[in-house]
Amino acid sequence: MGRYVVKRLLQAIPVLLVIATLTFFMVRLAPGGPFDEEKKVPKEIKERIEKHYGLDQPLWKQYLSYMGNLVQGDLGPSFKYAGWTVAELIGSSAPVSLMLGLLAMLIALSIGLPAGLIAALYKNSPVDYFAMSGAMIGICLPTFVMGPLLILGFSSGMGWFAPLGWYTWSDMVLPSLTLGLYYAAYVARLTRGGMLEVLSQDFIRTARAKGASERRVMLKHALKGGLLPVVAFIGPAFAGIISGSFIIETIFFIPGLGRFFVTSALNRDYTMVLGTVLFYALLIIVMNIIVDLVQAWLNPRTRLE
Amino acid sequence: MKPLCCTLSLLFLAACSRPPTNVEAGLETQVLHFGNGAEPKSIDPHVGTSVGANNIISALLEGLMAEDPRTLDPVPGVAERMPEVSTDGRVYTFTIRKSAKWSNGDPVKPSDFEFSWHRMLNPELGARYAEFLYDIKNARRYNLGRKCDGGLWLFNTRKVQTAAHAAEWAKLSEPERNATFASLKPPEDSGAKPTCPFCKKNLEVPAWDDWKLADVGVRAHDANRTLVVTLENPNPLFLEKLNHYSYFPVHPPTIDRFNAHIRKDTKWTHNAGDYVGNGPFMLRNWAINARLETERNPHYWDRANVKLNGVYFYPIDKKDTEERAARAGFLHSTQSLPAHRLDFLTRKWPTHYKAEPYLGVYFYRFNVTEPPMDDARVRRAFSISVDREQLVKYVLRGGQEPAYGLSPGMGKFEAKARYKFDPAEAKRLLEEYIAEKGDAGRKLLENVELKYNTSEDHLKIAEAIQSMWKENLGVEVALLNEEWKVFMSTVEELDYQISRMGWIGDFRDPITFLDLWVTGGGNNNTGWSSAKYDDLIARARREPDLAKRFTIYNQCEDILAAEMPVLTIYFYRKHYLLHPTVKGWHPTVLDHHPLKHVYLKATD
Amino acid sequence: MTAADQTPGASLWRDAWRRLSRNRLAVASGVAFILVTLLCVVGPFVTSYTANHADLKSSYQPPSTNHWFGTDHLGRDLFVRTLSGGRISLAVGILATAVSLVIGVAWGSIAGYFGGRLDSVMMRFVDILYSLPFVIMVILLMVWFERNFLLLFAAIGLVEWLTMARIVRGQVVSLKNTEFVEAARALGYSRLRIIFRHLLPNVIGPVIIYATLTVPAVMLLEAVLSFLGLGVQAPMSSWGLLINEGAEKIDVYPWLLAFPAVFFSLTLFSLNFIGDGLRDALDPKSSKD
Amino acid sequence: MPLLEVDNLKTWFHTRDGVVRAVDGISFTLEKGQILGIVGESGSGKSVTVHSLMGLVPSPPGRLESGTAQFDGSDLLQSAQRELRTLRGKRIAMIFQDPMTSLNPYLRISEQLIEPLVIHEDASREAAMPRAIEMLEKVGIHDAAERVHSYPHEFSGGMRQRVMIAMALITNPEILIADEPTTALDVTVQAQILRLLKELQTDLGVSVIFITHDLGVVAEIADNIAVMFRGKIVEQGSVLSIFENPKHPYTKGLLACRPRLDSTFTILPTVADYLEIIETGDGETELLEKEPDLVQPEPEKKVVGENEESLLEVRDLSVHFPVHKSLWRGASESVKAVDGISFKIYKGHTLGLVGESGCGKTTTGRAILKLVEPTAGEIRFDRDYLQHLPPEAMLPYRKRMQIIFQDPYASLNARLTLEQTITEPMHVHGLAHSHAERRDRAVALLEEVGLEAAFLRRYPHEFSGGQRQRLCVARALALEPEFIVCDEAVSAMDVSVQAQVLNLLKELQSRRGLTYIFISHDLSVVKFMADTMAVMRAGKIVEHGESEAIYANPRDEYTQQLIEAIPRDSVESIRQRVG
Repeated sequence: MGRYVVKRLLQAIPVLLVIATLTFFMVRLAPGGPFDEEKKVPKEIKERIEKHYGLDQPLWKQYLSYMGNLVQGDLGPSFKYAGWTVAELIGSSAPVSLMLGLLAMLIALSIGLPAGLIAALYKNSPVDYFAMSGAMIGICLPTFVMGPLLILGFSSGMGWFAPLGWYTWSDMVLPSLTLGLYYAAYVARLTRGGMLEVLSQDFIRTARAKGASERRVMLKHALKGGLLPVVAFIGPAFAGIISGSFIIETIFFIPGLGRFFVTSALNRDYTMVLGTVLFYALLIIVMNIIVDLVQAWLNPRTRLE
Repeated sequence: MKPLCCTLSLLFLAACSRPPTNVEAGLETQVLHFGNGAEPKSIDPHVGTSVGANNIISALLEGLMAEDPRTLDPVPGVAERMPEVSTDGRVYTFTIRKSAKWSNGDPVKPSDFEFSWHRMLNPELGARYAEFLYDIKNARRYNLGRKCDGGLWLFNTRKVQTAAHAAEWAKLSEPERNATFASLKPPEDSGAKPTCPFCKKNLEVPAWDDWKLADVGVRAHDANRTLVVTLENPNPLFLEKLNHYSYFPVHPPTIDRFNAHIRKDTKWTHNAGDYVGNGPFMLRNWAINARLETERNPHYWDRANVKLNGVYFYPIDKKDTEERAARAGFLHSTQSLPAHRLDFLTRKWPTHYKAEPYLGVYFYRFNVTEPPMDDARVRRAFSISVDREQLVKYVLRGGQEPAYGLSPGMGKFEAKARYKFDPAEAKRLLEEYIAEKGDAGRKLLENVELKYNTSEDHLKIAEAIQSMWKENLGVEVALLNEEWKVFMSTVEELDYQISRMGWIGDFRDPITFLDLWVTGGGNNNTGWSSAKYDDLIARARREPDLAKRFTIYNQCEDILAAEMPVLTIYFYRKHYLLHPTVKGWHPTVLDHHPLKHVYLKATD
Repeated sequence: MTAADQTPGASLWRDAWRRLSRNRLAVASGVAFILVTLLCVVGPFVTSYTANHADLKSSYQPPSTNHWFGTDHLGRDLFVRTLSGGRISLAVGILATAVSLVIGVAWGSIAGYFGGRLDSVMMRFVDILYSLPFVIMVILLMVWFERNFLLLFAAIGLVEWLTMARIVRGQVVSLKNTEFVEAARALGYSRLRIIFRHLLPNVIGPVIIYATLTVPAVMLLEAVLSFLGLGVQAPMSSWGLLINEGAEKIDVYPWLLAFPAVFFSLTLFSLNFIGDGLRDALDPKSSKD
Repeated sequence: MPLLEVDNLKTWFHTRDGVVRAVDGISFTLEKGQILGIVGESGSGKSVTVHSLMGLVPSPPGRLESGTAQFDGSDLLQSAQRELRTLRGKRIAMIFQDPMTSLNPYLRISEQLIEPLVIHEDASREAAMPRAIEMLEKVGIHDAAERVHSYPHEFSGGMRQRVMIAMALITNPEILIADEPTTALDVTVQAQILRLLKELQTDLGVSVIFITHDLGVVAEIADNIAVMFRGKIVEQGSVLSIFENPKHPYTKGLLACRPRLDSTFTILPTVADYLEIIETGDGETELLEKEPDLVQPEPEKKVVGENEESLLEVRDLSVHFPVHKSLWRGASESVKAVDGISFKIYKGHTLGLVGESGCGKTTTGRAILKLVEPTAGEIRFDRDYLQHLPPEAMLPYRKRMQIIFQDPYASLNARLTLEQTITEPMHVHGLAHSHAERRDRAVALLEEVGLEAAFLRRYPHEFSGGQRQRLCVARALALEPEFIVCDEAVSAMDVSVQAQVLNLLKELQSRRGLTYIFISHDLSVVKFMADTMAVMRAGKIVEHGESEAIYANPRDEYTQQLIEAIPRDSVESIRQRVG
């Protein structure tokens, strides 16, 4: 199994290099450079700043030097945050986003899974419609509406939580709830679909013929197969949370990674853009490998060649 | 079903054990929680550029002069007493306090200031705010100059001060001198070094120690703790400038240890132990994008009068989030407020809501090189057809003052209104223009574009003015929003007809507003130039007498009012929330609130 | 078989329509969606106010008899702005989905049918596109299409087609070695004719289902872009923009958020349920019960 | 006292398109220690009957209208789900048709095996395991101890069916219901399973209800038989009486239309020759007896002229599929589906390709038509060599060679009308000038295969399996081919429909002079159709020659084994067995 993971990671390297190359040149297409600021400075000074970061070199030379460092794992300095390297910034913010992602995914599963199971058990009954439309709320309210609503309700309203920050345990509740509700909807729909798919298989009929109760049929026989689509969704979704939680981070002032995905682009912080993109790409690849492993464990038929 | 119940119970538990808010705790801990706006790029005084950086640096370091918390007038800081000034107002002699100490116990010596100002001016560091030090003699030449064996070529002012080549230089005529300078600049992509036209040697950027003893007008005499500063021109407001953090000292041994003389990306400012400062507070911890904590500096000379135990700076860039935090008692003060909440806050939170005059002006630039804006009548028509009173009353709703001139009132200089809202006159001017230009003119007026950078506030103002132009001039101006960096490059390349701009003064000296429009000025970007205006600005810089300076400033304002390269709209007003328990915090036009005077006391 | 008559056969589409029309929830959603669309198209003509007419004196007015949905910060009538905003949001959603449909189906079917190395190269390209920085792409698109926002959202469609391509490819691969495709090859059909005659008609089902789910996804994306200030530009408005402006002023001027949010959520609700209904109707397996 | 007595059982399905009377009032009894065979074609309601007894009919559409099922003093049909559950898997066990999908792919065999013990006897895993292993050995799986922990997909079809049987009998139930247990298996494996079931039945004394559509299987195993047709039992009795003198016309038709090794029919009789079905009023049907006039034309002896050229000759044909094909290393090892076979077919003849699943017969058929790239060997069709032709060059041969597939549901594009399906190939080859002319040809083809012209505008899903296969034949004939590969063309059909299609194929051969390769795993069907025959095993031809000669005395040991495995359904063999 270890060999399989190593093989998949090796396969990922060319993909990462291509992504790095594409992004490297794409970022430079956007007008405006990392050091343009509202207060203009004499040309010579700006030239010196760019010289310091090697931006005065011809583009292909910059590309070669960047790739040279990248291969040795050096993501270069951040242009915007003087003195900080890209690795440090990602290193300090990634754990926060991972925690947020984990909590959100925990909430999504603990709401989505039961809702999906119940909806599948009582198919096309009022319970089914109630569970599904309830889950739908998560999808229809964008996060930047759900966030302020939850703050209005639980923070300024009931005063239970601080409206922002990421310093104490109670600060983590509202942001992960906002994110969690959105993903709970998808988990619920996928669980329902997955379970119905498995329940229509022949071996369910065999299980019933053996005298198994409905509960046993659902949990012992149907659950394992039914969860396959959910597992397939959780992997990439988790990576999506890490990189996509810019909105949550601005509304709740959380020092996460999502912020860098957007601000690095707006600041034309080339190395930061590349750093975040490569981090995201690596995360997606790792998550896909994990998903494949879990699916192989769940479904013995899929061999890991 | 089990996972669902345990999540809910977890939520409930976390909720009811709510700790006291920062403001409630502040009364005992005497720790101020300060909303500081966007995360500063750096807190190295010679590198940082944003307002956020200024707030932090002013807490960690202190310049020769400090400012009175109420009137912002200069008062002695690290200097023991007010400096002796020479009769011609060009030489200032400061004496450093014996008790002034760095946060690691080292005494503050005059040579620290000399070291710091040299670092600031060093061309290799490329500090953005080096121009603030150009008041000092030869500072500008040193900062922008290049040198060859024969002497120094000064790029920007097309002059050369060099003994060796003076003779050849004198022989050249004006066009020849310009050609020489043109040849000095290497072709863009060649990367080759410029060569001296006379001795054909490569022109080098003066290295760090080449110029230490050069003729930059600052001399330190550690023995008797004095610092002699010689100015380029006498400047009555120079003492006020000394309170800008570009003049603050850095701790030379730390700079040596981190080899940060000419490098901006060193780490000396990141950790508590390394950041050695001489201000009332010292760095305790910096979690980027989360919180910068400072604590009382035990070695500060005036530590007795410092009441706060620490200040926590929060880099919250979204205004709504910051405002919510203040109302929830998470922050003592915010950096700004979202415009749409001003009404609500004036009604519901009067004790917290602050709206104070702020040294800034909001204006639109005209691109005078492109018709129809090349015609002064059209510019004037566009300007006087904007009803600034209604805009301020209904759109901004923040008590801002309409701007009928460029510089806001500051210190002893008061702004005089030079034009007023006159839609009839505006219509007449436009008709006169169309009559003269005929169909071409009308066609030009049909596709006028106003470009601004993405923000809800700029959009609101632009939409309001757009509808005023439609009503008063019958001209439908298109609004085009551009992402920040794209906007800056379009403005720089004059790829616009009208574009938005705001400018906040760094000193209470109208020159910071007026010198923007000199020919070829870095921030001019209107294509407008007037020799008379340039000459006035140059004379103002050299004028020692304050009153005479102000008359020159008014003449400049008159030229601007006549030619109208810019459409001034309103003077800024600082809106923010301040918790009533914050004492010793006074409204100032530069929004400076020296934190050493601030303290927290329950309102009885 | 009963005596055969000349009437045309009950095609799968008619069966699907019959099954769909029995699904009460899907029908209700369909009606709601059409109602909202009609209201957006017709609505603005009903009142005298125009979307961009600013009346500074009456800014931030609550819903009243003359302003049914109240006014915004410039005193513009929110009823008209919500409906004209709706037009843009719907247009954006449908346009981007159309673009993603065309490219996704073409890309997926070619990759799926030809298989082998071509297939793995094409799908590897899709994987790479998935992880490119989306914000940078939007900025570039905004710079290149700065004038016309419709082109901008057609370009957004260029990003949305990735999942569609994957779905179509999966379907085509599974259909490729069914017997009726082999029969077609035996009958001498050319590859293109096989793709368009046999493969695509049988892939339409899942494609439609996914399309109905892409429209709301793109509308949500437009709203997020407005949050970043990169989406629809003034003076045009869209639900995303209106919700954005309203979201922060909930406690002060709640109606600014309420009306656009209701329309937005209603549309997303109905589209998602239509999508579900179509899935049950078109997917032969699930119609067995 | 019979073990199980079912009286007037009615189970109807209330679907959106009206009421389907799946089981319409049937009564039968099951004696202790007896095997009751329930025979009927698909849609006759045999499965629904046993599902109703076990309470497995999905309730929203299906509903028990009436009837009682006395078992050990209590009526199964009225007992609540909870009571029924204590019976299911404990006293009444069940095994199903398709071994591939009836076992849970996600759980190990061991867990599924011990489940009945865990549910009904509350046994712990450790206690139940030895009994599971013992049961596995009993059903003939050697080295059961190791294999018990593997997953279903690691077992062959036959092995899995054995596991199903072990799972059902582990709680030694009183009744075992077997719903078409051998239908999906190869004939040799089917024989082993039947023998196993027989032994276990006598050994454990369990009574069995055996459901199948194959009369041969029933003849081999059942004591009594009940024949079902459209939800009713048309005839019931001991196996000998039913086979010796069937009374009901449907039973007679059913017995007659099955091709058997010893039958000498040139045109198979069909159920329609014995039975006339009249639709009366509200869905009721009237069954009338018809006197079959089985006129049998002389079987014309096909003879090969001295120097007659063979239409198709294949020499050393092999097709290898690479396994673990990866980007860098190329194919490492490959599966040899077809491994060097040669044969000839003369114009107007039929070559039978026989063999069990996986022997390469289907791949051979596909390779000849270049639907699969042959790896080596020659294919000569009427003097032209096809093996190296690029796809475009195959176009003219596409007109002359056609194929008919096994699954009528998958071989027709559901989105096209019949007209489009049949006329488009003509359009591709430019056979007719105008659409009208193509339409007329289509009408003629439909009538030729026994379908009405009015069906042109209809869609495939509106037709039965038999009708769809006729459509496939019509489509194949659209290009007026000379040679058709019939790949298991009738395997998916009921016996009565099978007979009609076989007769149609034979009729078309004599009328149009077609040449067939008839691929099948059913030796009796091949005997009826083929002039010459080739038996294939693991990609090679083990025996080849005149079909009569091969059936008379098969030389190859594997062919003997195949023929031996065909269920004996002659009256003598039954009398011998039942005695």
